[in-house]
Amino acid sequence: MDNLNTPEVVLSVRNMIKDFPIGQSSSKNSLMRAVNDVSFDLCKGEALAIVGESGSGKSTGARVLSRIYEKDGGDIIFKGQPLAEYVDEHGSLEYARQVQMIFQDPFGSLNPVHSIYHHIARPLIIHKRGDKKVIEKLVYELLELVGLFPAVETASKFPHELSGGQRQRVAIARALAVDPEVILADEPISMLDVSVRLGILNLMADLKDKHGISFMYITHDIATARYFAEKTAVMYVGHMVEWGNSDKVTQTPQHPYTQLLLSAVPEAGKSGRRELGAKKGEIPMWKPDTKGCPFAARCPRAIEACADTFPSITEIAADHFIRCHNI
Amino acid sequence: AEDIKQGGTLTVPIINTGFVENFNPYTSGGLFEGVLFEPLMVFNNMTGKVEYRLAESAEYSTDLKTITVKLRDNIKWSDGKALTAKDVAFSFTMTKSAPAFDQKAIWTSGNLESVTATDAKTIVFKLNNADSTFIWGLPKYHILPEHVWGKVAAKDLPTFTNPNPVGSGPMTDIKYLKPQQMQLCRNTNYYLENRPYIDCITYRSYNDNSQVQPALMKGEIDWGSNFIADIENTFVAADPKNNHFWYPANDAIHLYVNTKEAPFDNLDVRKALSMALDRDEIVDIAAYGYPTTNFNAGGIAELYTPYISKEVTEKYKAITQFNPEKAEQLLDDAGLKDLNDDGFRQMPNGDKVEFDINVVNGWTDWIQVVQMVTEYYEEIGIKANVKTVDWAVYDKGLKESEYKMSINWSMVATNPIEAYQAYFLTEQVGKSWHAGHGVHSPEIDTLINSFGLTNDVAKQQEILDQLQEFTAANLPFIPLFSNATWYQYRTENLVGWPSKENPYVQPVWYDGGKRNLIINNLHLK
Amino acid sequence: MNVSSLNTAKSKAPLLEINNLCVDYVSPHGIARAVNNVSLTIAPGETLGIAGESGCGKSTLAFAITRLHKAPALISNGEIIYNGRDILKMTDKELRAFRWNDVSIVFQSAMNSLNPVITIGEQLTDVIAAHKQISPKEAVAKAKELLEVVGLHGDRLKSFPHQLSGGMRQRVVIAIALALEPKLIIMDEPTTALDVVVEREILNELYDLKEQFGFSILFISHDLSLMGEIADRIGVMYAGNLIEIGDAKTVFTNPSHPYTKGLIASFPSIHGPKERLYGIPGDPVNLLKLPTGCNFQARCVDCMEICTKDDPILAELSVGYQAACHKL
Amino acid sequence: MSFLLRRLGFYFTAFLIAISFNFMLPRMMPGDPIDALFAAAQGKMDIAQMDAVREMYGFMDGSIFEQYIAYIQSVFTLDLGPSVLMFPIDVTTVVGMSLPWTMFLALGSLIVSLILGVTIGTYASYRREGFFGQFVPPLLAFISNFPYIVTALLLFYFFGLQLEILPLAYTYDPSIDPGFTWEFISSVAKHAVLPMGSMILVGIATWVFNMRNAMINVLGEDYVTMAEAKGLSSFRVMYRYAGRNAILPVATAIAMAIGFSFAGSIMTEVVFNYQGLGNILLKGIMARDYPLIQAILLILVSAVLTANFIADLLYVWLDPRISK
Amino acid sequence: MNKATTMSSDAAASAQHQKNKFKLKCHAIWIKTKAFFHGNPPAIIGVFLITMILLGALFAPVLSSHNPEKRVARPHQAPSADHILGSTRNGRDVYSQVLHGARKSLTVALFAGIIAMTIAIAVGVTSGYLGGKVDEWMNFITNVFLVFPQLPLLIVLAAFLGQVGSLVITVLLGVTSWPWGARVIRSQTMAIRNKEFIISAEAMGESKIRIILVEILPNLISIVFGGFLGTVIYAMGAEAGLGILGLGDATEVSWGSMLYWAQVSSSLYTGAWWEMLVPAAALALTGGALALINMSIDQVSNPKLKTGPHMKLWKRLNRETMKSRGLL
Ligand SMILES: Nc1ncnc2c1ncn2[C@@H]1O[C@H](COP(=O)(O)OP(=O)(O)OP(=O)(O)O)[C@@H](O)[C@H]1O
Ligand SMILES: Nc1ncnc2c1ncn2[C@@H]1O[C@H](COP(=O)(O)OP(=O)(O)OP(=O)(O)O)[C@@H](O)[C@H]1O
Ligand SMILES: [Mg+2]
Ligand SMILES: [Mg+2]
Repeated sequence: MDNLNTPEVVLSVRNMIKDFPIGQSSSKNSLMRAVNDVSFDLCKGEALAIVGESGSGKSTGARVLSRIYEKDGGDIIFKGQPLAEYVDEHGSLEYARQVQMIFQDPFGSLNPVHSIYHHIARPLIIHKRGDKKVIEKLVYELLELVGLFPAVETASKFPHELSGGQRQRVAIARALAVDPEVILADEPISMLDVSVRLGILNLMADLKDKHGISFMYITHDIATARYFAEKTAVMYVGHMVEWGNSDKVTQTPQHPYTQLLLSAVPEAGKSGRRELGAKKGEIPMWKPDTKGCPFAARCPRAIEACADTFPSITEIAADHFIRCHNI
Repeated sequence: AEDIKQGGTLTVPIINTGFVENFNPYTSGGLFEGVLFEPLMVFNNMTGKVEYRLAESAEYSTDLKTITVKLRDNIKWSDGKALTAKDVAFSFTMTKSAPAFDQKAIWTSGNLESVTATDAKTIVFKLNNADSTFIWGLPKYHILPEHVWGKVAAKDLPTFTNPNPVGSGPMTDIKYLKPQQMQLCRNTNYYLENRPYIDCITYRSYNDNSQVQPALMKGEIDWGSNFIADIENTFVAADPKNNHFWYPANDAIHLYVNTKEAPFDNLDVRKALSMALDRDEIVDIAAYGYPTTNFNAGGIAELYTPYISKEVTEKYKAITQFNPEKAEQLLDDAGLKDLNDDGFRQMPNGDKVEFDINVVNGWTDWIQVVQMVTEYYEEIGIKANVKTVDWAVYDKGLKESEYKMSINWSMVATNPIEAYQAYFLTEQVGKSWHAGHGVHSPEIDTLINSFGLTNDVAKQQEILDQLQEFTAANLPFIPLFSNATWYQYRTENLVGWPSKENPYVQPVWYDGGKRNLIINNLHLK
Repeated sequence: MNVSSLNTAKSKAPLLEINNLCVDYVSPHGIARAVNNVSLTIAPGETLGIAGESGCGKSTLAFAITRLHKAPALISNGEIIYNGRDILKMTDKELRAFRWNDVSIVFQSAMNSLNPVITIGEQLTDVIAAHKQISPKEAVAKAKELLEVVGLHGDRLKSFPHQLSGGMRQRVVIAIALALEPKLIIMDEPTTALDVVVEREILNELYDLKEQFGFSILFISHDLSLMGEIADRIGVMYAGNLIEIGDAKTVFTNPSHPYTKGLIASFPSIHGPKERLYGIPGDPVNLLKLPTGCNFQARCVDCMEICTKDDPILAELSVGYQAACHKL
Repeated sequence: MSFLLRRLGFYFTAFLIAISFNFMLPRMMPGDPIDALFAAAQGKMDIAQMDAVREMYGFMDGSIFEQYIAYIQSVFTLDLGPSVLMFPIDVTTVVGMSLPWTMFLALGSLIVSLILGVTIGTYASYRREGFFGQFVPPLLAFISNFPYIVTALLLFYFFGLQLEILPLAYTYDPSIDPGFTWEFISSVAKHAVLPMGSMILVGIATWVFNMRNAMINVLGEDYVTMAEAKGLSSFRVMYRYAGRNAILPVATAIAMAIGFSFAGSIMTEVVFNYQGLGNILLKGIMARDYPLIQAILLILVSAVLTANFIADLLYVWLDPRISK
Repeated sequence: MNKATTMSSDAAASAQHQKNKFKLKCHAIWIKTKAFFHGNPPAIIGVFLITMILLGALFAPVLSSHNPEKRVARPHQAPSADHILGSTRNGRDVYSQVLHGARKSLTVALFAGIIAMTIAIAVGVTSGYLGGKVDEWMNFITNVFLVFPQLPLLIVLAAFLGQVGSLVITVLLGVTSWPWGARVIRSQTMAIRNKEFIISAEAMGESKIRIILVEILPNLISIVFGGFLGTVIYAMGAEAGLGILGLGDATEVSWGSMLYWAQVSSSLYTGAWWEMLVPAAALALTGGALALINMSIDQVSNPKLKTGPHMKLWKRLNRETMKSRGLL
């Protein structure tokens, strides 16, 4: 972990596990493991992209980090202190302040009955950022920071009066309101118009670079992951299967799943049928006692061990890790 | 008369939920008394006569401790078996083992010692104490065939439904029974020749008065015993030639006053409250003018005309006359004055005088009456409110004298003494609806109890006169009017009805004896 | 009724020809023109892609072709000629016969276009039964065949939509679209809701089917890379206008209109050099508050005087290549 | 299956709660049947006799708990004791006599108004912009808000009393013997016209609105558009594709409506002297006939629960997404 | 004091600002109101009727010609100049009674609606938002109440409670009519609960009670209001029904008691139709008007119920285009 230019680690996750009960009964044997053995470090001013297909546990991971869900195992260390220590009212509020979340759906993440002002002022009020006047000023500053001009007018609007891109900017402004250290962005652009996506990505990039905010960027668009994030982790069925430096992961993918993912990405000019490097197979439901490699059933490179042994981590290059038996 | 035609059917409305196969006269809600079962005798309060039915005569011994009843000759049950004194004695003794059937509590009250059949025609009642009023209860007991009822175990009596009933009344043949209609036809063994003239009676089931009205208007029934709104314009007008009504006076309606509470403890206040009322207007407006206005403060009304003391009526006449000025003056004198100019009077100590008049929710004619009463009271500066309560509350209120004022009726019975028993006997307090007003005295108890000790009509009347005087002088309740006996009849098919012109009996359907007389008198036109 | 426009001249007779089509939405706040004066053609066997951001009128155009509009949409002008007949002038009966037989449509989200309470089988067979005199048995056999064509097992006929995954549902919808072997299939963002791997599977299927049946496709998407891969020609729409149309390669590699340029530049590539992209600044226009002149003026980097006054018209830049911009 | 089991558990518990409530109700309220009897006799009854009568009707004391156990037993053995109102006839018999008629009336009118309402509602949603869709639902809203009893009385007055074309009261002409004869059936039908008619008139609006709203929600769904695009006939689109889904929310409302329908039938039965449970219930209440009231409420609760259960089954059948 | 002077100019500015804001808000409300009524005849008729009825009730003492609780005429006088809607059997003025009766009936209905909706909101939102065991229990209770035959129960309760003044009826109706609303609100809350704005409020550290009251509740306004109107309509009918059955307090002047008296005085048979029909019509009008308002709220809050003034325009335009294509 210790590189030469050791950047400060803000958020460190070790072997995080999250289980969900299946069906209505909550007995032990009917759990599904949405996130299994996930570890990573998020450094100051850096972005970690999490990519993976739908249902691979990306959002769940982020939600555990933002304490919407309780983790079922592993350690989360925020600024050198385990998450478990941010417990009392003050502590948890403090954590809530420093780790903010931006949601996928700009339509769903703003309450339609409240004005934009309310949305941005609330966190300021909760975290006692000053009296009315101060807060008002802060709100307008924040709106301008995310590129919503004129701020006063925008503040008095209601969510339905804004376009998707504007709404997502509001969401970002709200996340920024209380000077967070970490922003967990859960597919922040997937619901946006193609023409405004880049604007949001660039805005986030500026925040990262200029304000030193760390991002966890969740997406299923591997191209934007590479564009925005320094590091990328590929998830499959709750597991990180390949991670490391974004360029390495996207340019020289080593894990068969990453390769499959990249080969499926549509590319202009490459017309015609393109065989996928994977067998057709059901995506498994991972249970606490499931054995083997999650990708085994679809893996073209599967060997015997894949069926019953969970692959361990291999560092195949500097800052490039995979979980695979058959490297 | 020879020209009377036999045949025809009488259709009457029954207010109930439907007919069921239960011919036990004690549990079938009075459906069959006087129809399937014949009483020994009927005390006709309209004529003051005793109409002997199964009995031929009934005599008290001189010590008033023995009653000897003789049956008619050759009377038979509807199944052809002879009806003997043994049956009668059985019928009375049976109610000893089935206390619920003991309608007048002859056994439970302990006065009846024995009932025995001394021969085939003679029944002897032996009493422990002299009681000349005892005999009035006898018609309440049904004469039942021992050969049927004797086989029923005592504990099963209450639930015995008496299938295939055997009776001695005019109509004993159940033609059919459907939930909403049933028909009984003539008893071929009836003891009177050619009687009844009519062949059958049809009972039709109705929910309430409001359904009897259209049925009467449409001519579906012959005899109504129900309140009919605006009868001239609805019922009579529908067929003036055949549709008639006659509303003779029935029980007296009073406003009961709780004399234990101020300011009602003041007799003058009670008098004033009585004088404030325009009874004619109340009867006219609130009750369509059907009831008979009661100007008699003696506690009994028109129904008992022969017993009413003219003297008492005359002496206390002023109390029942509409005289608001006098009423106000009486109140002023009693110290009830409007001290704070709110239009209503206060007690001398400044407490406000405001009271509720209890009336049962749903008894609309009375509600209207009470509404008018409050209006009259308002005119003399007394604040009274109509309080409609559930009857359970009303019932409890009257019995336990938890009221300030409550509208209530009086007993209807063979003799007015029974009404006075309910009004004044100290032992009735807490039990009877009529005794909660708070006016009682040992002397009056003795006076009332002395009634049964004599058989002398003149002496009895003397007692009644004294009771009337006592009532009028103390005014425990304010007389309003006599209820009407609701009675509508149609002469399209049948004639022979009691009427104003021929008032041979009080025309109530709900009395087995009275209706027995009427059924026996009806015939085809 | 005749082919009027010069710029639609083609070597082959077009399968579908749209002339000056205008579609309006009558809303409480005014009339929004969601498709404005659009003219284009689709040749037999051709895949025409329509790209553009959300709300630019792509779906509206697709709906117009099958005349599926309900209130408050209104096809206010133009003609849509299919095999010489104007669809807009068909009677209800003709329309019913025309639908699906000649043109079928795959809706934007397969999740919602299958009735959740009716079996896959019935939803497949009833379209066959509605258009063909065929016994129920044969219809079922045909339905099975169709499912197998799209790579699903015939047993799935008895399933209800919720028992299938998103990708499977999408295949079912495609199977239904193929049921009557139409000449043209309209695909409105058929893969947007799916992840890349499933999307790829569906695309592969589509390539095979196209080879097998030879239908034309009107492919709607906002994903230009996908479009560049699948389409023969691409049309780009902005605020109801067709602003650029031409063969896929040219549009993708050498776009003429600033909007198209910006759009293409909005997609970071996985393999290319990693540099900051600038995309298109600003927000999409509101159809109810269109400016005079070019609709794109507010976001255009090279906006000129004339752009604020005149509406640019679609001009032929080269054979079969048109764009609408004052700069060209 | 587990879904149904859970529901079954729910029904059973609900049933227990309901019957316990039934048990408590009379015991919390003032007055008892004998007082009522006494009041009804208007003084013709001797006070000394009241205790004997009370005993006769079987109102014995005992700890509340014992009474409760006895009551629960009686519920499950269906031996509910004699009615007070119709002593000594068993409550079961009394109820059995009227239950079929109430079911006929309540269910009959429910079914007819449901069918009419759904049809009208579907059409009204289809012709939402037209005259029908704009005027018929509001009109029905006004009609259904006319106090039910007044509607019934007016019908009664005009058709029964003034025009004399329909009978005034009863379930059938009492001079006819019940049986599978044309005479009897036609008499029943004739007697049902007014009571049912009035209930239908009042009840129909609910279904029109329910169906209309459900339809309008469904008509905007993609699968309806898809069905249209497939070139299916509009009949098939309306009834198979849209109606099939729109009926789902309506189906849950049906079970609820059973309770309301019964309530409606109380008034109808009173006005038209129809021989049903509602009529008896009202009389029973006046007479404080607890066994009868309890029995009727019991039936009612069971009926509503059964209806709900049937609705659940129906729902599972109608909506394949539920069955799990 | 000191502070005040320095702040005064600021305060003035902010007051000005506030004023403007207020003006803007008023304007916005006005626009919304106008939009609500425009081309929404049910709303216009409904609100007009209700306004009239409410005004009538409010100004009953001024408008009525007689004391409604006093005998002011002979029994059953036909409508005349002195008693414009006739008199009752008890000699009361029907017109004055209808006006005063509206007060009682509407108050009962209104408060029953408020009670029911308050319980419904409390149960529905809590149960829907908190979920888990709380939800299970609350849902169970709701369902039990829901399947309980309400009106018969109400009749039994009313009868047993003895004196049932309007207060008792209000409470009875209130506490028995909530389950339906609770269920609807619960399901809506569950839909909202998982919306991201709630999750983000939670993550932000908002208190539960604030989330319920400030974040969730305002989103439910239209259902709550719809449910409220529904309950009011129902309560009004039920009050009248209980009154007619004689289970209400016959001495209070309400529409229910008016009908009761009309019925016991056999006013239909005696030809005094006014005594019965006037309160009946009042009930029908009020209920109908509320139903209309409910219907029009539906139309506004449910975007799928596309109606409004623009639909008229659409209809006209559609007819024109259809005509021009020879389809009409
Ligand atoms: N609250 C929950 N209860 C039970 N299961 C859940 C819950 N949330 C998520 N899951 C399950 O956990 C798995 C991972 O879900 P998650 O939302 O994290 O995926 P994702 O990678 O974010 O997918 P997407 O790209 O669709 O957002 C899925 O199988 C999902 O069904
Ligand atoms: N029913 C409608 N009523 C009013 N306006 C509508 C309606 N449907 C669509 N519009 C408007 O018409 C325009 C074009 O919509 P359309 O659905 O064709 O866009 P699209 O290009 O398919 O977008 P997307 O990529 O989001 O599917 C949009 O601005 C939209 O707001
Ligand atoms: Mg996610
Ligand atoms: Mg679209």
